[in-house]
This record gives sequence, structure tokens and C-alpha cells, in this order.
Amino acid sequence: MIGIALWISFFLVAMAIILNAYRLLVGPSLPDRIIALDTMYVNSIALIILYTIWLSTRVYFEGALLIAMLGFISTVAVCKYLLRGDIIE
Amino acid sequence: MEALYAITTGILTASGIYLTLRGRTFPVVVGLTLLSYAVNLFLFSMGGLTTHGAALVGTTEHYADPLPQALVLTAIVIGFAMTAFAIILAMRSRGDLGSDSVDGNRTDREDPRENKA
Amino acid sequence: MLIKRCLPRPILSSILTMVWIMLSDIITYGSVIMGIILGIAIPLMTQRFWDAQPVVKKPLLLLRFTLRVMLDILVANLEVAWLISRPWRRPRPAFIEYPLTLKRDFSITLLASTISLTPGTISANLRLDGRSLLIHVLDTDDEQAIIDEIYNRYERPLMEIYE
Amino acid sequence: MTLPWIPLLTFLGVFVPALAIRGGRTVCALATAVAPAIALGLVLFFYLGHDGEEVMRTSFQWLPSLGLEVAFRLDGLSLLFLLLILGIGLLIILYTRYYLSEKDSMSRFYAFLILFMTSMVGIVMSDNLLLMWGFWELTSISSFLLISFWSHETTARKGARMAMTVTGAGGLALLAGIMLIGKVTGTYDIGTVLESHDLITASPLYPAIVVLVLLGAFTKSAQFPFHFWLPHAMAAPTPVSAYLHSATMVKAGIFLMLRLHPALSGTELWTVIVTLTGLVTLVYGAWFAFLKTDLKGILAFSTISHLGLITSLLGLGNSQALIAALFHIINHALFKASLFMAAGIVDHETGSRDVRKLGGLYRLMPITTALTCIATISMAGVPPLNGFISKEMFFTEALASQQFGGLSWIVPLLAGLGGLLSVAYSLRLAYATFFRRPRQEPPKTPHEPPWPMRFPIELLVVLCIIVGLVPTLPQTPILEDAVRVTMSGEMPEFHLALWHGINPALLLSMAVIAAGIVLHLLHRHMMRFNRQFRPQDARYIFEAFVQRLVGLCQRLTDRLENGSLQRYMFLLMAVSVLAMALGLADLDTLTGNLGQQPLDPIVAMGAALLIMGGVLTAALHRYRLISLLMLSVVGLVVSLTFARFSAPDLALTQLSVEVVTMILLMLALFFLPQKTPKESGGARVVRDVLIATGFGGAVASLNFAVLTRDLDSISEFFIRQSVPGGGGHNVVNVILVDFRGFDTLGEITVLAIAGLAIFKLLNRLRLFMPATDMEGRLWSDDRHPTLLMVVSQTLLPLALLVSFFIFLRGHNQPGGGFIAGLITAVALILLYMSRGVEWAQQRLDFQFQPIAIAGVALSTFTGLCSWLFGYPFLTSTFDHFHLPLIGDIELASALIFDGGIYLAVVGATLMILANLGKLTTAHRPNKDNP
Amino acid sequence: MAWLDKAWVDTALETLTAFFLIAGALITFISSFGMVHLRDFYLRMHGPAKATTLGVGLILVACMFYFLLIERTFHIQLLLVTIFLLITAPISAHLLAKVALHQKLPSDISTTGAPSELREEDVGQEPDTPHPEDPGSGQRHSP
Amino acid sequence: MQHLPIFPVLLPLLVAIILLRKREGADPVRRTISITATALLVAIAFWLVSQVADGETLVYRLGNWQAPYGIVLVADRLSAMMVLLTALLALGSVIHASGGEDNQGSNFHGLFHLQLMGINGAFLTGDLFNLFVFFEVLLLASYALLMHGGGKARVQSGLHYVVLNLAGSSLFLIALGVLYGSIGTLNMADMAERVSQLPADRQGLVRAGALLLLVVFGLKAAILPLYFWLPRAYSSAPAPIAALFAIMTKVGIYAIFRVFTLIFGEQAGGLAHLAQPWLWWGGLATLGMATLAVLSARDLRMQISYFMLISIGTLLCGLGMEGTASRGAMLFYMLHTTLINGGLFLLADMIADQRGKVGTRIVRSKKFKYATLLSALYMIGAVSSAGLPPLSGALAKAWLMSTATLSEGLWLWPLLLLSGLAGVVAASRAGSTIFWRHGNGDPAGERLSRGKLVGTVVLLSAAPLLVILAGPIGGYTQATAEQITDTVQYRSAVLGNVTSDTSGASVDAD
Repeated sequence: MIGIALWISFFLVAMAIILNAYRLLVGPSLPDRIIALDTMYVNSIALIILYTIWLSTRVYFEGALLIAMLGFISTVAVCKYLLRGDIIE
Repeated sequence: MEALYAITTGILTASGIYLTLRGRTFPVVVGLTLLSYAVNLFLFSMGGLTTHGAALVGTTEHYADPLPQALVLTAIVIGFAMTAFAIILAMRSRGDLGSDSVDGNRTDREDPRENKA
Repeated sequence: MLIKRCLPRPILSSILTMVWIMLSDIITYGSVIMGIILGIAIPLMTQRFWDAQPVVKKPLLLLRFTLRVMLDILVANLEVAWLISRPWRRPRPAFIEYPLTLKRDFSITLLASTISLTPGTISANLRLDGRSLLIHVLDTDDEQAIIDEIYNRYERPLMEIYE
Repeated sequence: MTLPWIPLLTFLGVFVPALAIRGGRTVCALATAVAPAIALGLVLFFYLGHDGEEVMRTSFQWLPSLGLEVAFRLDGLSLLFLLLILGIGLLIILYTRYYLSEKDSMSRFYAFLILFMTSMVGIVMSDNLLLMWGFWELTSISSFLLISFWSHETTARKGARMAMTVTGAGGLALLAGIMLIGKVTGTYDIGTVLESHDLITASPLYPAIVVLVLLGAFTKSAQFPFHFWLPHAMAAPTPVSAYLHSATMVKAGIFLMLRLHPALSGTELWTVIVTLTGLVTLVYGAWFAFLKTDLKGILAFSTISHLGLITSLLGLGNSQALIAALFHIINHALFKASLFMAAGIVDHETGSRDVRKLGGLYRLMPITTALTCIATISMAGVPPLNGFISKEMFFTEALASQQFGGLSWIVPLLAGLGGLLSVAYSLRLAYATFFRRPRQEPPKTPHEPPWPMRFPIELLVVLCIIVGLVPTLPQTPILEDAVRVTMSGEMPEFHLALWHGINPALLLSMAVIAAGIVLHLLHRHMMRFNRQFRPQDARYIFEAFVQRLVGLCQRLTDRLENGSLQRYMFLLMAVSVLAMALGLADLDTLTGNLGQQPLDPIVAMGAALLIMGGVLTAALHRYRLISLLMLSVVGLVVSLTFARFSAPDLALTQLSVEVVTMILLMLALFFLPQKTPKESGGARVVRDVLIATGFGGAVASLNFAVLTRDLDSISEFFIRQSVPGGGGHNVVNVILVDFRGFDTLGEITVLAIAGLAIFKLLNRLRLFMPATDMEGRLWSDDRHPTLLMVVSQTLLPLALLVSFFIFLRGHNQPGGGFIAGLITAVALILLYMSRGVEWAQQRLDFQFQPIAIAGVALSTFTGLCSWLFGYPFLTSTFDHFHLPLIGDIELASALIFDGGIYLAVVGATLMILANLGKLTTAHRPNKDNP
Repeated sequence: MAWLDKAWVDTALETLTAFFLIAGALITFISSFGMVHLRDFYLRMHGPAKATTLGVGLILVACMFYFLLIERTFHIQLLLVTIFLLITAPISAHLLAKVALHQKLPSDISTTGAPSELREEDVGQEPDTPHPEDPGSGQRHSP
Repeated sequence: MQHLPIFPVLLPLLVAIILLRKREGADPVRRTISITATALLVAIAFWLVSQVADGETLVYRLGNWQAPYGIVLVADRLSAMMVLLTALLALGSVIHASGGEDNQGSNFHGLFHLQLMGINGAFLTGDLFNLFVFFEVLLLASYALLMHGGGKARVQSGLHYVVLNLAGSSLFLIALGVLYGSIGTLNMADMAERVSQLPADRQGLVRAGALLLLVVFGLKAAILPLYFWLPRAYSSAPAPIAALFAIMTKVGIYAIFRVFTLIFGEQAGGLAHLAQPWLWWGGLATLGMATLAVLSARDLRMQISYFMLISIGTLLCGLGMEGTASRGAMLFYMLHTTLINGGLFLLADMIADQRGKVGTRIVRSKKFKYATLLSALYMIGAVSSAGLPPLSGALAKAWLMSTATLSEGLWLWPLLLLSGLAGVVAASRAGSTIFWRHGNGDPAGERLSRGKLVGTVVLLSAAPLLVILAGPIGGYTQATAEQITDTVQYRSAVLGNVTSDTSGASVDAD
């Protein structure tokens, strides 16, 4: 049961990422692209967790944590860039 | 899978190389970064592509080759240091030479028509 | 005094200890002790980076508030998911100017985050003077209702907790 | 043996003038003369004292692998030249004392002169070809210094350069010749080489050897067509001309031909080249000597002509000719040195060397006139002086020559022509300078020079007379010895005399003298005749040649090194593609023996994302921010790929590095143009795409080829040893901090250096700061969004906690100091982003450089600690401790090492980012938040 | 914890895992889908701001159940990720909205209310330095 | 002393740590520390040379791990000689720098020592990846030092240098990857061992990796199509750094020498000597181009850079030639050219100081003080570089020429001799213009810094010293060449009794 659910989830999450990629690709505005990227980060957390379930290993938990943290920071950086130009002023 | 992996590495490498051949500092630095990603992927795969084999002793039967991983780790760090230096140098070069052309001889003025693009 | 100096932020310290235990993924004496050590050490190290300390006046209310928000998040998400996945019905979005009564940055942040996480609203911009919040609503007819709901559901508890 | 003392003494003499100049000019001159005088004494002492030995030799090993020895020999030939070099050298020293003006640095001149003398002594005494070559080139260098002594004059500089270039080039040809001789004979030892005549002449390399060696000799001895440097070397002070260009340096070429005569001569090739060159030079030099108006110019061309005479004698090659040549060497040195010195006196006294301006000096300077005339007569080959004797011997040989078969008449013809001309220019020299009525007053009123200045001339002239009148007396044994060496031992009969009875040579001499006088009378017509040819000054030709060559080279280098990075990059890539392609072409099949793993859709998606990201990064590079976002996608997916293929550590590292890189690139992008103008033409783009595709294709092929072959690697060891040997379960981390800890030490050093370097780069950087974003919007005035501020300070403790956690578990689980350091750094950077540099800087009251360095230091000292226990650097240790309540704790030295990494990463990253942020802080107006 | 060993626990856990997995993935997918098909940026923003958070959160919960199932241990570590996301997601959304407003991205025609940010008047900071790529204006250096 | 081989790496690192604790300019204390440390490095290098002179190969196993697994430092005659050469060059440079150049920016001495660390590490390491790491250390340090003091020309040429070398680093990694992926080890001795038993289907891969490695090293060493960046970069670098850069190209040469004699030596079967023809023709082409280029120089520093290129071409030819004899000569030539070129760069800086605005451009200038002294030094350097007797260049060139076989000599001799001639022409033009073509009037120019002078003299004194001591030094280089050819000795020293076979494959690729 879990196996089937897992593969369905894999498929859905992968589709989600591809949709993100589509948004990233077409824009049209920069914020659109950024939000697509940000969502892609979050969705890759989901992907990694699914992978973790698939492999039954815990080694990627920190990966998920780090993506959550770093994805945020990178989004903040881009936003700051668009708002102020200078990220660290 | 191997074929796809190799093709991907190749395309990434090609993109990186193409960028490094541009005439402005920023694309060149981006290209070098991209190239270093590609090279890391390449180097990483030299130990083979292993699923479920994280090199943590006691967690699995067959391990991925840990040595290329260690090498790639070192390469990532060094690549980061180099990228950082290169991009700051690009800034310095713009500050000193007034242009971000890699050869320092062109103007920064964009074609007015292109501003709309 | 000593306690105050060593534990400038008891809540933060306890949160950190808890987080450490969560990180360690296992509750042993070792992890607890380590968590406590870190819970004391890290606030001391980072103290200088904190602005004025938010003082929690009613911890119980905070707990209740938190639970309510959690629930709202769940509902909100389902609602949004429902909205999004209905291409046949166009949502009626709106920008709403929400007047703030909260003063402290920390509580404003909490409010704004809460708004963003809960049904169909996103706090889009905090005005520079800190007096009002621009909110984007996904689907609404009645703007005042939303303002009232936010005020009653979130802002007033926060006022009570922190200010 | 004591032979090396002779060159050594003269060499030590180089330093004497500088020391002695304090005592005054006379003392300096005398002191300078000491070393050559002693050396001369030694030469005579050795030579007269040697008992029966043909050749005295000494040798020490120097560089045996090269076959280079410090080897000197003293034989008849050396002796002859040594006497000339040292003897005339002494006279020149004396003459110079009075010649140089107060302004000129006497010590420098003497030093150069003695240096030159040393190298000449070295040439003639060397018993090793390479050693000889060394001295040979040294004469070029020292003559360069001497000719350019008056370096403020353009002619001196140019003349010196030309002399240096031509003789230097000849020297290099000589070296090649010597190398070939070495290849043929297997040695550079002159003694051995001289005995290998048959071996050398039989070798197929023989023509090359002859040509190369003769190139050396001809350039040095100013043989046509390499003669042109000599007249321009006349820009040198006269003592230099007298010494170098009459007696010594130009004779070095002659010496070389003599020295190698036993080994190289006796073939048709040798005879033809040497004789003909000599004869042509003889006539050519004489003709121009006749036409020149500059005193020294006349003498220079006359020297060329006489050298041609000697050379042609060497070409004829029989023993009588050799005797004549040797004899003429002596004679030429005697009269030409005195003539040069006399010319110097005239120049010195009148201020002019132009014969058109001179005249009538005999009244004012009778003694000089007399001396000059005697020397001139000798030069003209008029009896009863020494010049006549050697010239008559030359005529004799010329008339007797049979080497050219049916064309042999050409030899006496040219010889006669040369003789005729030499009579003419000699006459003209003497007449125009001393006897003709002056056309104009000379710049200075001349009078007789001081006696010591004249003394060298007197001495030489007296020698001319003595040699002429009593030719058999002093020089016979010397000549005998010299000839014996040159003829490899066989001793011909010879007899030097003024009067051999009436014979063809005598008749030729008489005819030549008569014709010479006639020609002199026709001088004006000859000048007119000459004027119809375009004046071809060799100097201009040479200069123009060099200029053109330089210009050509400049154009070539400018074209190649056009300062275009794109081109250099292209070349690098092209060469790399070639390298990889060559290897790949060597592969039988690309696919190896290993089956491929099945493709799963997630991997396919990742690959698709990567490809999209990569291609778009490249394709959209003109929109830099978008390109950057695409790069970010690549970074993210790469890290997911690492996770997918069992490399959690890599995934974590890649992720954190990627984010930091993004931040960094964006920080920098602010100061750079936001868009790249379109400037690459279509062709360029096509070219770049092609090379990039080629490169990518090669990389992909290599990757595929490796992936489909099994690998027998050393990794098994690491997995086996990780726990027992390294004390950690995370093999990657154990490799990093233990097995290959040295790499890691280097890696954090790199990081620290990057921090330092970037600090250096940012120093006093001036930058453009855009006031609007790329679409012309003004910046938002919300500098530090409140929400962000609050969240960032909430996140900081959490991030620190996480980084500490990741650091601690690194040895056993994915993580480690590097990732932990990056997390800490990123958290702090978030603080910087949300609160601004000023705010953060106030609260972070430590500097980052010391932290980074402390990190490197910590790792290094951890490594050093193993020395205390007698283990090599970086040997790790670990142990398990049991603590009450807490349980088992493992402490590894690698953890401290990792701590160093952590510190270095934090320090370096912040050094990079925070310093970059600081760039603008102070200068941005701060309206809303004062 | 003996009750954990019962068979029905396994079944329950399995079911829970599967449920949360699908629910999470579905929400994730829907929010990304919304990001593609919604009409303006402000609308598109809603999905990632919360739906994704929840979706990932649910998957994390599924993961916790899964490990409870196979290892009989409770990995609270994963909760941390969720907490992190909860803290950060609204802030990202907020900042993005700020950017969008700053860039005056047009909102959908049906949107009621017009915030001052989207009106035409100038709200930005006065230029202290001219834009270097702005032809005709002089360039100034920061010393 | 068992730790001796690591001293040349650790000493600079420790000194750098001490010097970099705080960010400050150069003060007397720092200078003293820096110079003393460099002198100490010279002493250590001498010690190292004396230890290995009898043919012993010192192996230092870092972390006490046996050879193919851990990283080893290997000090044989070649490594020791290179370390000594570096130390000597560094001594001259650092003394010169203490004459004032070090104050033009921050952290000069610290970075200088880090660069020394990188260079020494590259010379000593026996591990290919570690070589990469040390390459990066020395490169990054060199980037930093190249920018020392700033200035447009430096930034401009520095950018090219940096970008090319970054690309080069990527190529290096690709090459390393291919080699590891097909050979399965990183230790060079072990690689040599394994290459000899390489299955046929891997040959192409190894060849590709090896050739790519050659390209990378060629970029560092500045072989013909890859050298165009060098003249500008080196001529714009601060003098002491330019001087130190003289060894940087030699690191490339060294790496080529080491890798392609050890790994792809006799034992390598089909891959034996695979770089030889490339080196030979590349070297000749470099030599030829540099010969033309040296004539084109409009600036003294450029000219010195081209002298350096000539020497690189010569060295590459030396590597490309067959037989060991040429290698002894080539190493001797390397000693000569490194020191002299370094000295010339230092000298050019002193000349620039004196001439003021004109700098080192080869044009007429004002009269300046110390022209005699400086011209004498220039004479020494130029004569030596051009390869004229009696200084070291002539000896080295003659030796190299004499080792060529006839068919090689046919190419090498004319080029080498012409390069010498071009050197003579160029140097005499430059020298006579710079020192002699000047206006009248009182000589101008600042006081000569004693540090700069001493540093320059230290390096240029190599010209006569190498000649005087040619016997022993030449003997050493000859012995080095013989030792290098005998790879069995190196391999057994490094690997001991360990067979290179590891038990079982560790990589699962299914």
C-alpha cells in the first residue's frame, strides 16, 4: 500500500516540480520566477522525504532541514536584491 | 541511466563552457560556476552511480565509492573560494576599468533599444 | 540576578533545548544535558542580536492561540487547495488595508505570519510607519468581515499575550 | 700547473682600476698595467722555461656531463697571440692614460679593457672548445661595452649594438659548429679534436661544421659580407679601435681558423670558401678604404681588407701561406695599432678625423707625421718595411696557387687589385692628413702630444722597422712554433727576407705600387665614379632590417596576444577538446562491459531540470538575474542528484555552497550592469556553441565510458578502515578529516586565502552604484522589512543550534565542520541582510580574518600534536569515554581538526560577504532610519 | 511499548502513512498547479505560501509514521522541518508580495481595492546616484 | 629527522598563521619574521637536498596511513631541488619586497608564505589530487598577490589569468576524474603500478585523462597556444611576485615532468612516453614564438616575460627530448632560468622606481641615479638570459644542446641559438635605451632601497655561482635525471611491500 502511495506521491511531487519549472521558465515577471524557485525548494524537501521513505534511511533528514533554511535565505536574498539592489547594506 | 547522466553532465559542461567564452565578466563567472557544478557531477560519478549506498558504515550492504565524494567535497569548497574571488575580481575590474568587459575595453552603455527588451 | 544573567530568555532557552532534543532524535540523558547546555549558551551568545524582549504575559493564551492557528492553517490550506483546483470559478481577489493596533515588531510579525498562513489571506506589505498592513485576499466579497475576523481571532489575543 | 694563472691574473686585473682610481689617473693606469705585465712575464717565463714539450696544458674537470673542462694550453700559436694581446694591450693602457679626458671614467674603461684582454687571453689559451667559445662570446660582450663607452652618443650605442649582434650571432653559429664537432669526435678537447682531422672531414656533417665555424670566424674577423659592423665600431674611443679592431678581436676569427686548421682544413670546401671570402674582402675593404674620408673609417676598411688578405692566405692553406699569414698578423697588428693611435692623436689634437678638413699637419706635428708615415708605408707594403715582406709572401702564394684549376688566375688578380688599392689609400691617408694644404682650419690648433702618449706608436713603428730590416731575428722561433702547431707538427722550411731576388712576386709588387700611386692621383675621379652608386650604408640597412624585424614581431605578437580573453579561452578549450578526442579515438567502444541501470522517471525529471537549467543559464545570460535563478535551479538539482546517488554529505555541502554563491553573485551583480549588451556576432556564437558542444560531447563520452566500466579502486580500504582506523562511521567525513586530512587542510587554506584576497581586492574599490533597478524603478525605501528583521533574529539561535548539531555528528552521520560553518555563516548573513551591516557590525565586535586564520591554525596544530607522540603530521586518534548519565562519548582528534574547518569556513565566508556588504554602507543616504 | 507490536498497529500506520503521503503530495501538486494556472501574481502567491507548506508538512508526517512503522521510533526531527517552514513561508510570501508591489505588477482586473503601492505616484526613494546604464546621466563613484 | 619532508610545507603555513593573525600592513617585525622564516626555509631545503643527495627517497606518510590510501609526501632529488629553488627565489623576493613593495596593500607577507606553502606542497606531494589542492593554494595566493597594490593593468591582466586558471582547474578535475575512474587510485606511484597492468579497453580513457592533464599543466607552464595571457600578467605583477611567479611556470613543468615520467614512463606499455612528442613540438613552437616575441617587447618587464617564455620553450624541449642526458641539462637550465628571471623582475622594479613616470618602457627617459649599478646588474641578467658566456645561461644552453641527438638538434639548435640571438638584440636595445638614452641634466630618481638591491643581487648572483659551481650542481641534476628515469625505485619507496591490488571491487554500479 505504501509502495503505491509512494509512487503516486513521487509522481505528484515530480509533476509539481515540473510545474514550478514551467513557471520559472515563462515568468512572466521576476517575482513569478522567484516564487517558482522558492516553491521548487520546498517541493524538493517533499521529494527528499519521499526518497527517504523509499530507501528507508534517515540520512537525508538534515538535507530536508537545510533546504528549508537555505531556500528561505536564498529567496530573501533575491527579494532584497529586487527591492533594494544591495543585499547587505 | 548512465547514458542520461553522462548526457546531462555533457550539456551542463557545454553550457558552462559557452558562458565562459562570453565577453563580459558576469556571464563568465556564472559559466565557471556552472562548469564547476558540471565537473563536480562528473567527478562524483567516477565512482559509479549507486543507489542506497550512502557511505555510512553499518547502514547498508554495498557502499558507494566514498573517495570521489570526498574529492568532490574538496572541489566544491575550492570552487566556491575561486568563484568568490573571480566575481569580486569582476567587480574590481569594473570599478577600475569602467567596464565589465573581460578585456576592459568596451563601454558599459547598453543599446538604448535593448532597454525595453 | 545570576539566573537572570545566565538565562536571559527562559522561553528561548527551553525552545532551544527542545529543538536540540528533536534534532538528536532521541531522548537520553546525554541529549537532554547537551540541550540544556546549549539552551543556556546560545541565548547568551546571541543576546546582542535581539531587540527589546517580548514578554509573554499570558502563556496559556499563547498556547491556545497557537493551537487555533494550527487548525486554521489546516483549514486554510484545504480551502485554498479547493479554490485553486476549481478552474471553473473565478475567485474574487481583493486588496485590503488592515489598520494595526499592535505596536511591537515582534507581535506584528506574528500577526502578519498568521494572516499569511491562514485562510485565503496574505499580508502583502507592512507600511513603513507600522500603522497598517496591506492584505491580499484570495476570495472575498466582504472586506470588513475579514478585517473583523482577523482582529477578533488573531490580533486581540496577541495584544493580550504580548502588550 | 700554473697556466690558468695567466687568464686568472688578467681577470683579477679587471677589479684593479676601480680600486686604484682613488690614487689618481696615472696611478690607475700603472696599476692597471701590472696584471697584464705580470701575465706577459709569466707567458714568456713558461714558454722559455718549458723543456721540449710541444704543448703545455692544464685541465680540470668542470662540468663533466657537458664535456666542459677548465683546460688551458700554451703553444706557439697561443704564444704569438698572447704576445700581441698582452704587449699591445700594455701599450694601449699607456696610451689611454693620455687619451681619455677628465670627464671619462677611466676606471670603467680600464676595467672593460682588461675584461676584454682576459677574454682574448682565454680564447687563445683554451684547450677546450666550449671554454674557448665562452671566451669568444665574452669578447663580444666586452667589446660591446668598450664600443659603447661614450654611451651618450647615438652612434656609439648603435655601433656597439651592431657589433654585438653580428659577432654574437657568429658566436652562436660557432657554438653550433662546436657542438657538431663534439658530436663527431665525442669530445671538446682541442688536443683530441685537432688529431681527428680524418674523422671530421669524413663525416657527413663536415660541410655544416665548416660553414658554422667559418661563420663565427668571418663575423669576428669582419669578412665580407659580415664586415659592416667594423666601420661603425669606430665610434669607440680610439684606444679601443687600436686594440680591438686592429690587433686583437678581429684577429680572434683568424685565430680560430688557425687553431682549427689542422682539424678542418685541407678540403676543397675549406679552400674555396676561405680563399674567396678573403680575396673578396681584401678588394672590397681596400676599395672602400680608398673612398672613405674619415680617418678611422679608412683604417677600419683597411683593416677589413688586411683581414681578408690573411684569410685568403689561410684558405690557400699550404705551409708557406700559413707562415705568411702568421707573419702578416704580426705586421698588421704593429702598423695598424700604431696608425689607429696616431689617428687618435690627430683627432685628439685637431678635433676632427675628417681627411677633407685636415691637412698640413706635418708642420705642426712633425714627429707624429713621421711615425704615421712609416706605419703607412708598412701598410702599403712598400719596402723595406715589414708590410712589404708579408705582402710579397702573399703575392708569391697567390701566384703559385693552383686550387682553382683553370680559374686560378683569379687569385693573383684579386690579390694584386687589393695591393694596388692599399697603396692608394695609404698614400691618400698620409697625404691628405699631413701634407696637403688644409682647406680649412681645424677646430683646434694641434701640437705634438705628450711623449708618453706617443711612445706606444714609436715603439710599434720601431718594431715595424726592425721586423722589416731584420725579419729573421726575433720572430722566427715564434713563427716556427706557431706554424708547427698550425700544421700539426710538420715543420716547413721557410725563410723570411726582404730580398728574394727578382721574381714574379717582386714584379707584381712593383707594378702594384706604381698603379697605386696612379690611382691615388685619380682619387677625385674615383670619388665621382663612386657617387653614381647609391650610398649603401650598412648601418642603415642593418638598422632597417632590425627595425623591420622588430616591427614584424610586434605586429605578430599584437595579433596573437590581442588581450582578448575570449580568444585565449577558446584556444584552451579547443586544445582540451583535442586532447580528449585523441584519447577517445583510442577507445574501441564507448560502452564498456558493465550493464546500465534502468532509468527511473525521477532521475529523468532531474536530468530534464538540469538540462533546462544549464541551457537556460547559458541562453539567457544576457538577462543576468534570470540566468542566476536558472543557475540556482542547477545547483539545487545537483544537490538532489547527489542525494539520489548516495552522497548525503555532498548534497548538504552543495546546497549550502550554492546558496552562499547565489548571495555572493547577487551582491556583485548590484555593482555590475544588470544586462549584457548583445555584442557577439553570429559567427562568434556559432563558433562558441560548436566548441562548447564539442567539449560537452567529449566530457559526456568520457563520463559514459567510465560509468560503463567496472572499477577496481582503493576505496574498499577506506570503508574497511573507517571505523577501526578513523573512528567514524561516515566514511566520507573520515576521508576528509583523517585519510586525506592534508587535502582538507589545503582546502581551508584556500578558503582563508580567498577571504584575504577578496579583502585585498575590495580595498579602495570605487564602484558604480545604480540608483534604480534594471527597469528604471527607484529602490524601495523599506531598507529593513520589519518582518524579516524579527524572523532573522529568531532564526539565528536555531541555525546555530542546527549547525552545532551538524558539526557534532559529522564524523558518524552526514555533516561536519564545513557544512556547519556554512550554516552559521549563512545565518549571520541573514542577519546582515535583514539589519544592515552597521547594525550587525556593532554587535559582532570581532574581526573575521583572525577567526579564519584561527581555524587554519587549529587544524594545523591538531595535526602537529601527533608529533608529540612520534607519529607523522595529522595522525588522528580517538577514544571512547564513559560518562555517568550521558553514556558513551567518542572523542576524536579529528573533531578538533573539524573545528578548525568550522572556524575557517565561518571566518572566510563572512570575510567575503560582510566585507562586500560594507562597500556601500557608509555612503548610502539613510533617510528613513537614521 | 508493547501495544506497538500489534498487527493492527501496523495496518493503521500503513494506512496513515499512505493517506498522509497522498494527501500531502496532492496538496503540493495542487498548489503548484495553482501557481501555473492562476491569473495574476498575487493570486499565484497564495499557493506556495501555505498549501505547499501544508503539503510538505503532511508528507513529513507520513514519513514520521513510516519510520514509526519500520523502526518503531518516533522521529521528531522531521517536525523541525515543518516548524521551519511555518516560520519562513509567510515571510517569503510577504517579501515576494513586497517585491511585486514595488514592481507594480498589475493585479487581476477582478481585484477589488487598489493599494497605494500600485498607484502611479512615486513612492520610491529619491535617486542619490544616477543609474550607470542610464544614458546621458553622469556617473558618480562612491569613494 | 623523520618529519623533514613536511617542513617545507608546514613552515610557511605556520609563519603565515603568525603573520595573518591580524590584518595589518608590513611592519619591521613582520618583515623580520618573514625574511627569517624564508631564510630558514632555505636552510631546511638545503638539509633536504643533502638528505636525498645520495639517492635516497624520503617518504612521509601523512596521518600514518600507508601509501596508496593516505597522502604521502615524497622527497627525492627532484622535489628537494625544486624546494630549494623555490626557497632561494623566495628569499630574494621577500628581501626585495621588504624594501617597500610589501606596504602597497595588506597581508603581503602572510599571503607570500601561503603561496610558498602551495608551491612546496606541489613539489613534494606524491598524490595527484593533493597536487590539485596545492595547485589551488598556490594559484589563489598568486591571484591575491598579483592584485597586491592594485592598478588597472594588474586587474586587467589578472582577470585573464584568474579566469583561465579557473577553467584550467576545472579541466584538472575532469582529468583527475577520468584517471581515477579508469585507474582507481590517486597515488602517483600506485597509478604508475596500475597503468602497467591496464586493461586494453581503458587505454583510451587514460590517454584522454593524461592528455587533458598535459593541457592543464601546459597552461600553467605556458606552452604555445596557451601562453598568451602570461606576458601581460607577469609584467604587470608587483616585482617580488613576478619574481616568485618565475617558479609558478616551473610548477607546471615539474608536474609534467613528474607525471609523465613516473606514471607514463617505461612501464606504461602502450601509454609510455605519451606526452613526449607533444612536449617536443610544443616546446619548439613556444621557443620559436617567444623568440619572435622577445624582439617585440616595448617594455622591459614584457621583455623579461618573454625571456621567461623562451626558457619555458627550452625546458619543454628538454622534457620532450629522448634520453636522460637532456633532463639533467634541462634541470640545470631550470635552476638558472628561474633565479635569473626572478632577479630580472626585481631589477626591473628598481629601474622603474628610478625612472619615474616612464617606468620600464623602453624609451628615452630622464637621467637617473644609480644607472651604472643598475645597468651592471641588468647586464648580468640579460647576458645570462640570452645565454651568452660567461654566465649560467650559456652553460645551461650549451649543455642542453649537447645532449640533443642529431635529428633533435636539427630543430633545437637553430631555434635555441636564434632565441639567444634575439635575446642579445632585444636586451642590448633595451639596455642601451634605458640606461644610456637620456636627456642631460642632473640625475633624478629616488634613493635606492637597500632591501630591493639586496634581494635582486641575491637572485642575480646565481648567474656566476651556477657557473662556478657547475660541477657539483650539474652532477646533482644529472643524478636527478637518472633517478627520475628509474621509476621502480620511486615506486618501491612509496608503496613499500604493498601490492597495488586491493581485494575485491568496492564499487557497485548496478
